[in-house]
Amino acid sequence: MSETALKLKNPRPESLCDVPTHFCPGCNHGIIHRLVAEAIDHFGIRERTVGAASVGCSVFLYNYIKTDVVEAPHGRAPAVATGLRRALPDKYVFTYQGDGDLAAIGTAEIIHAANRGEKMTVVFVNNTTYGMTGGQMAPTTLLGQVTTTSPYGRDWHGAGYPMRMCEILAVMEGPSFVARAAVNKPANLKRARKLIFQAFEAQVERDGFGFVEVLSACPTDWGMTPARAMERVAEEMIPYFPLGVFKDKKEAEHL
Amino acid sequence: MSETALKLKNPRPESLCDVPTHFCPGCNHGIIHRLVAEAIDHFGIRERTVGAASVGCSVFLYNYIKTDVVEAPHGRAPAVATGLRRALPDKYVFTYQGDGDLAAIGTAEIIHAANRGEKMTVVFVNNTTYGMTGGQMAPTTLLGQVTTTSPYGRDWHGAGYPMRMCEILAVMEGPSFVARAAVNKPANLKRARKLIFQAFEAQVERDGFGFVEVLSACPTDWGMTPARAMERVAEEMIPYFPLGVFKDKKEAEHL
Amino acid sequence: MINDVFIAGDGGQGILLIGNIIAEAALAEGREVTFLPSYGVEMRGGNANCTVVMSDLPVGSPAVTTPQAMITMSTKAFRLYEGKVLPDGLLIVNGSLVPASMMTRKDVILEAHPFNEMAAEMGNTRLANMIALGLYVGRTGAVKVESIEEGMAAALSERNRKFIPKNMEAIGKGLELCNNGK
Amino acid sequence: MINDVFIAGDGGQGILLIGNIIAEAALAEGREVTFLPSYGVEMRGGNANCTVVMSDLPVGSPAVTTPQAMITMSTKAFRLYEGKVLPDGLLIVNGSLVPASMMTRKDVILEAHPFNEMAAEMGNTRLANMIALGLYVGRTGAVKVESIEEGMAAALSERNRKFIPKNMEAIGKGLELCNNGK
Amino acid sequence: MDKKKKKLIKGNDAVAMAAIEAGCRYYFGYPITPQSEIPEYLSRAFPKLGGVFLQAESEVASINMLLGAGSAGVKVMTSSSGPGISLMQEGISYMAGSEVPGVIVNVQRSGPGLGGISPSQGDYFQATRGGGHGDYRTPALAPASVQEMWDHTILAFDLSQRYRTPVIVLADAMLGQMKEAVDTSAPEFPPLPGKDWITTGAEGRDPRVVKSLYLGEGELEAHCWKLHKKFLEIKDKETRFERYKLDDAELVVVAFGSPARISKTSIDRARSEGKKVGLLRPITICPFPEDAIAELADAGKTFLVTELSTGQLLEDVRMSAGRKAKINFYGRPNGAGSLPTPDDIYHEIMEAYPG
Amino acid sequence: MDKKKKKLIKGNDAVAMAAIEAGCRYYFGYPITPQSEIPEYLSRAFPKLGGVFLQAESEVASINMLLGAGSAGVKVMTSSSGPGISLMQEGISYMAGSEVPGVIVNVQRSGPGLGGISPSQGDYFQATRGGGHGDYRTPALAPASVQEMWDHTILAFDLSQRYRTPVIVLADAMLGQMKEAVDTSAPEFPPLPGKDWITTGAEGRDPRVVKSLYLGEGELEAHCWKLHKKFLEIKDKETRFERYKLDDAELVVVAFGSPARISKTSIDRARSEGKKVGLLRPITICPFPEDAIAELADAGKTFLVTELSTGQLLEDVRMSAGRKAKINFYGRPNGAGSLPTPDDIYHEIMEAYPG
Amino acid sequence: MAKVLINKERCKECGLCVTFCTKGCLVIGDEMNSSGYFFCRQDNEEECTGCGVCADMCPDTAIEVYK
Amino acid sequence: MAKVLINKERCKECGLCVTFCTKGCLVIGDEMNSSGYFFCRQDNEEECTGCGVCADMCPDTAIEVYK
Ligand SMILES: Cc1ncc(C[n+]2csc(CCOP(=O)(O)OP(=O)(O)O)c2C)c(N)n1
Ligand SMILES: Cc1ncc(C[n+]2csc(CCOP(=O)(O)OP(=O)(O)O)c2C)c(N)n1
Ligand code: SF4
Ligand code: SF4
Ligand code: SF4
Ligand code: SF4
Ligand code: SF4
Ligand code: SF4
Ligand SMILES: [Mg+2]
Ligand SMILES: [Mg+2]
Repeated sequence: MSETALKLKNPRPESLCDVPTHFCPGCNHGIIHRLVAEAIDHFGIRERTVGAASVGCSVFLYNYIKTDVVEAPHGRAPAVATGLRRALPDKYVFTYQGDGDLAAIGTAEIIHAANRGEKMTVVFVNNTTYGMTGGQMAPTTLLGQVTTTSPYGRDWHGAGYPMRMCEILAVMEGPSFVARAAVNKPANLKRARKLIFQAFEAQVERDGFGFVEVLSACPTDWGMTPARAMERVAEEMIPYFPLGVFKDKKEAEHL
Repeated sequence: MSETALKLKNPRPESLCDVPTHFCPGCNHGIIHRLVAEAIDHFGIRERTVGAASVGCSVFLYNYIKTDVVEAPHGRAPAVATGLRRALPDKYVFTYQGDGDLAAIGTAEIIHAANRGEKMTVVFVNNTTYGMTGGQMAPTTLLGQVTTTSPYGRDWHGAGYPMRMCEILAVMEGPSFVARAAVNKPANLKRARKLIFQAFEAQVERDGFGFVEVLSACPTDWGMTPARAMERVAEEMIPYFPLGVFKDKKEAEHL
Repeated sequence: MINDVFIAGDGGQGILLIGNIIAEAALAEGREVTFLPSYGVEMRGGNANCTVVMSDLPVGSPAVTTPQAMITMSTKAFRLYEGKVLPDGLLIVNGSLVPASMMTRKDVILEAHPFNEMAAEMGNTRLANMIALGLYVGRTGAVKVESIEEGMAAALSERNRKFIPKNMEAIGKGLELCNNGK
Repeated sequence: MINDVFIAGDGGQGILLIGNIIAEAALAEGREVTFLPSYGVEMRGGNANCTVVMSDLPVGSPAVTTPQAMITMSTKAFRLYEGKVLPDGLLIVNGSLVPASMMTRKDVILEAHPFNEMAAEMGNTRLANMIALGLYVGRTGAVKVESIEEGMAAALSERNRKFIPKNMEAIGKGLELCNNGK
Repeated sequence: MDKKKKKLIKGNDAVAMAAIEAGCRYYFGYPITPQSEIPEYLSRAFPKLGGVFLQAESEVASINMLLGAGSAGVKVMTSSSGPGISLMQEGISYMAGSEVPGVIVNVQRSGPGLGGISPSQGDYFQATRGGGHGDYRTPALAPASVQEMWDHTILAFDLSQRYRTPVIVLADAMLGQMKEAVDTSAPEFPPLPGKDWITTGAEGRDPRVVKSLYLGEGELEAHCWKLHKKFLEIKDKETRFERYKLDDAELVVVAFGSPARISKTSIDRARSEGKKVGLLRPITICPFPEDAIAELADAGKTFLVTELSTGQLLEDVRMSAGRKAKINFYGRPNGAGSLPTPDDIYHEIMEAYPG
Repeated sequence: MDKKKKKLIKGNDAVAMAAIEAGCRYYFGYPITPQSEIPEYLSRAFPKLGGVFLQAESEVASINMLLGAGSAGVKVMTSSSGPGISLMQEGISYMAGSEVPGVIVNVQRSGPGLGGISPSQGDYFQATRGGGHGDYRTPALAPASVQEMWDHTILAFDLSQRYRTPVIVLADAMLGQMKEAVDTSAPEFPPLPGKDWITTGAEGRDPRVVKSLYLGEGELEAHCWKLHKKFLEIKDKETRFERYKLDDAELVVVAFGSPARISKTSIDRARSEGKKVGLLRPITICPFPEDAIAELADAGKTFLVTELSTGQLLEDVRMSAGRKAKINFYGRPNGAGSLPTPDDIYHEIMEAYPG
Repeated sequence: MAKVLINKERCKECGLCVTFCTKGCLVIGDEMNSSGYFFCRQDNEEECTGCGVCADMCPDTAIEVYK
Repeated sequence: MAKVLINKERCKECGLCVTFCTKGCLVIGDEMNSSGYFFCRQDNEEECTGCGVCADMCPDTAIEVYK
């Protein structure tokens, strides 16, 4: 076969288990998992890292990321990660949380972990809905968006506004790095890879709190084809959730 | 007596019960209670207002403010007030919460009530400590401040930074009015009165969420005389917690 | 007298709909009936299944370990559940998707037909489920065909009732299949 | 043999300290002892009180409804608790703060003295509590004076031990009060 | 009852519809499988009825919104499952302490922890013993059919308002997810007592306070006895249970919820083989029908307790029947595939059958 | 024991000191009266010992920090009271489900709701029945003196690590606030099992997961039976109780915690008047010393149950003693001024005394 | 012409009014109220402008200002 | 000279690789894998530049790119 002459350009990240996933076709969780595994590989910390899985479609984190993992209750991954990290001062921790998990029930935990500048990396996957439970409204659901609990479209009267977590966290002194990325097209994905790396770097190299939000398509609960869902990220999400770095604190500023 | 000729300049607010308080000598809660009562009088809403008391030194709100009051669990006054307000669309509600209550255990509830633009007024009394339980560290405790649970002074390594709630809430779309005041001297107190009025106005006249933080002296847990405690507010608190209006949204901007 | 049936397939295949129709039909006949769908993580990746139990007495359990009859509309569903059907039970299979080579059980009454192609012939692949339903009704007599029409009216929302005639036509096709024998 | 005493006053008056000293003294004598202070909202506004129970047998309840002896160092404390002391019990009152007109109970042994002034005479009003303690020890003999010194060493932190001589002096003053009779 | 009049309804939908029927127009809750159809239904229905549907930021917030709305005097409901109900325990304790009515539906999933989403009865202790802090109990109803999902929801609102107490409806995933024929007629209740305690603004009257803090000497003790007396009154007047083929039974199956209905099929089969078996089904699991069990124990019956746990209902039966009673146990702790079949229970019956 | 060697220590401080003695260097908690001295003590002590004291943003966060730190294999503790413990129920259920050790100290205050800060035993049900969701139980120890605040804290760490389970120490405000002489010597325990499950980074081994989700057919059911078996093993090996003057007793007082120690004085007084009275004091309230009670019941003893509630321990006694036993009850639900005196209990003893 | 009336039973001796009265009209007195506080009193009434600052700053609403 | 290998058992037929390959090298095929998905395949290998975009966008790490 001709491949013998050719070189494999994209070897599977060592930190990514070689198993099929349970995600729906086209679900961006799969992409983001891979990028997280790449980051862990990049820093060479797989054997010194513990993940805190959240409750949401990514609950099976431990089936896919080849690190130790603790399964946290819904919303509490930052607290679990705090416990882990304090007990393991020489190791690294990360959480992987959905928008329901992090921005609704877990609001207090993420805000206070960030405020403490807890040494951890948070990967926040915002798909504007509660994927796992069948597509209910999330704090990040866009105005007008129809979900199973906003059947007439989200109305700020009563249901409030889509929450921009990066912007909120960036106000605080605690976090070292806060950024928002998307994986809806190749260019954004490249940028996302870099920002996820930086969110780990904030912990690994600057002993700080690194936060990266990744806008993510949920074709199933959006009722769209995967390709259309990627378009929606660009058309509806990015305008409201602008991509970029919201905070990047060098160590010195801590003091 | 000569008073018969003189006129009483400061009649007791109608909404303030004529009873002794349980507060320590010099505690600013007493002043802030009075200003809240004045605001309720000003808008003539005493008989159409329900308060949500929080758990903290101000737990006896119902002994002092002459409105109906529901006692909320620690940190949950905004949720209780949400339930009240939704059930009483033609009435008004307010919460009165300490910094432990609002900025620690109640973080999620205040952020989400604010984000929903819940029609309510929140009076947030920041005394950089847990007064009621004997002076433990609060999220607002200043760096270096000694409390019973930060005996060596608050260190951001591990204990995080003093949280600025106004700044965080002002980032969100939901709130109509967000401001910070102090009552440590006559001029600031005058301004505080106005800002508290405005926090009620946001609800009463603009159907919005009004939030006012009041820096407050706790002579007991600070271990200071009342006069010295007032000085500390000026010297240490105001520089870190700047006074002013952080958000003032006119109705139209909602749309 | 108890009849039960387990129906499984992909989310888009109208699995729950035919289960609902059977249940409503049985109810229309005055029988006791339960309908138990899959839910939650079971649905991830678009799986769907349901169990219908019809009885002359109150139904004890709506969950059935070894159903008397089974309709599997997708390969995945077939692979997962084939083994559960009662020996001598009825196993209806969507032959359009499930390769004949997979069907190895000899102790069941196997009815495999290319429902997708048959539906496509009728002008709409979405009718595949109705053909399978027709076959089920014909083979088991668990409910009467007239009740099925009544059940369909109850199971469909107002604006979907317009599809009833076409659906009944497809059910007719299914009935034919079993009249023709295997 | 059980001795119990209830001590109450303002936060700054060293109420808990003298309670602790009594408890440590009794412990030093090998007796069973419990010390139960007020806490939480009871302390708001600077109130403080504690109960010490000393016994030759294990102490059942550290809380005592009607104490054998009571020391009240402030008006507030006197007003609140005066009624609780056991009939024929010992009621020690800080006469510097509690006006004689308030002391109406006739069925107790009343010891009211101007502890503040006496302490001021000694150069430090903060010694008022120690004088009261001396009086208590003298009147009840619940613990020995030597044990009190031992107890004080245990109750005080390292850096406060330097006050022991002065404290003992104040205690002496208290003892004197009762030697002099009332 | 004429079956033609019944509608095929999913259990969770029946709860939502019954709440509407009971006059509830306020719902605060947070999604969780296997009960999300309840909030979903009400998010569609309430806006049309002028009601308030609010998806709260968490279950902690939900229950406190109940505390607020309940204090304002309206009929209010939340629903959740396992982990969410645990998060509500502080709030439920406050509601009980403050005597604020509200209906809390627990469509049980499997635990502990994240567990799973299969039907479970592992929250029996929590529901019947007050999982929250302090000395209180809340009435808890245990439906065993979709019909009862409807009936009990309506009843829960009545009890809740009548006795000023939170009321738990303890269903399970099977009952929440299944469809069954339901007679949606509304029962009649005696008139409710007046609401002279609600906080709606002190217009023309003295201010009121809804609270649970009692610091005065003896105050809280008196309050706790008052709550206890109320519970005894509820026990006296509202204890409900079903006796199924018990009259001549030698073996008494004791079960509630889904296993109870499954047991009936098993009992019928055993009966058809001449075994004298019946069912005692607690409808109110709290207050528990102690006397009914005691009576059977006194009559020397043998018991077979079956439930979806390693033994919770079992403790109530043991307490009621007494230590000398012959009590067999068939527990199937929750989890995928653990729901017993009628056959399973039939076999247990045959094994436990005396003689 | 030589009393001279003992130190006068406050109950809450004894808990903190015992945690240090037991090797605990991780504390996560949130202030609440009447237990704040525990975090306060540790905030002073841990920094000097290289330990971690972290005041969490809430009790919900605290318990989940325990879950994290416990998963990393360290000895970890939290403490709280009533409302805070209620908020931990979800996390405790996760810890139990994930088999993560950790010590949870509840210095009971009065409830329900905000209640008050007086001593209470209203959280007995919560502590012994698993206030969280799902089918699990956690061992619960009930100290009755400051000495036992020390002893039980140390024991709790051992049980917790030995059986991979959260352990509750159920104290009360009186025990937390009072000072008493304590012998601070450390007990010896057999070696602990190895920790082949902790998540410390998968260095040179396969990755591990600490979790409570079990979705596969039969998996969770098996897991629940495994947890149950573990509980039965604990019951078998670790059930502890004190028999005080029981040998010839006709009347058996059953009490735990503060009322138990108060009862001793009352019993002594009654004995001095010739009454044959003794005390059965559960030390592990979960597992409950059922057999000890049953034996006394079989011997025809009369019981007097006394506790700071309207009847929670009572249910365990009723279950253990059986329905025919003569059980008297003296409940003093929590609240300022409700703590019974030795006299109070003495009078109840005289009234309950048989014959 | 102004003066203040102090509700001596409400006064907690915090001294804030004393601190903030720019006219130095107020002092902590030497009489005790029934709660044991040395309540404050107006010392030189003549200076009082009736500005109301003392009343504003009083946490216990113990001061009435007449003007 | 480049080509991609698709792990057909991993492919879920999402079509994202097809959408994002600028060279139009990929199509959803007409063969089904054992999960019932019509897995995608490379259509005109010649055009493939080995850019790796398809692999990057594949949520199921089903694509290996060789160059
Ligand atoms: C305390 C609690 N409440 C609710 C749930 C149910 N639940 C599971 S996942 C989830 C939300 C998932 O949404 P998100 O965090 O956005 O993740 P996604 O699935 O969208 O990736 C909810 C509400 C739970 N498991 N625990
Ligand atoms: C769930 C819960 N946790 C803890 C407490 C104990 N507690 C009562 S008040 C309080 C903090 C009070 O501080 P703050 O809110 O700042 O009010 P302040 O007394 O300073 O005015 C705490 C921790 C409680 N009542 N409930
Ligand atoms: S439901 Fe949405 S988020 Fe969850 S796996 Fe499917 S596509 Fe992904
Ligand atoms: S403790 Fe502080 S906040 Fe509380 S009443 Fe006293 S001074 Fe005020
Ligand atoms: S009114 Fe003004 S001048 Fe008069 S006493 Fe008060 S502060 Fe002083
Ligand atoms: S400010 Fe008020 S309480 Fe303080 S001293 Fe003056 S009058 Fe008294
Ligand atoms: S490597 Fe690039 S060109 Fe080749 S198939 Fe993939 S996306 Fe197309
Ligand atoms: S992107 Fe991956 S899963 Fe999707 S069609 Fe292409 S190869 Fe298949
Ligand atoms: Mg999501
Ligand atoms: Mg405070």
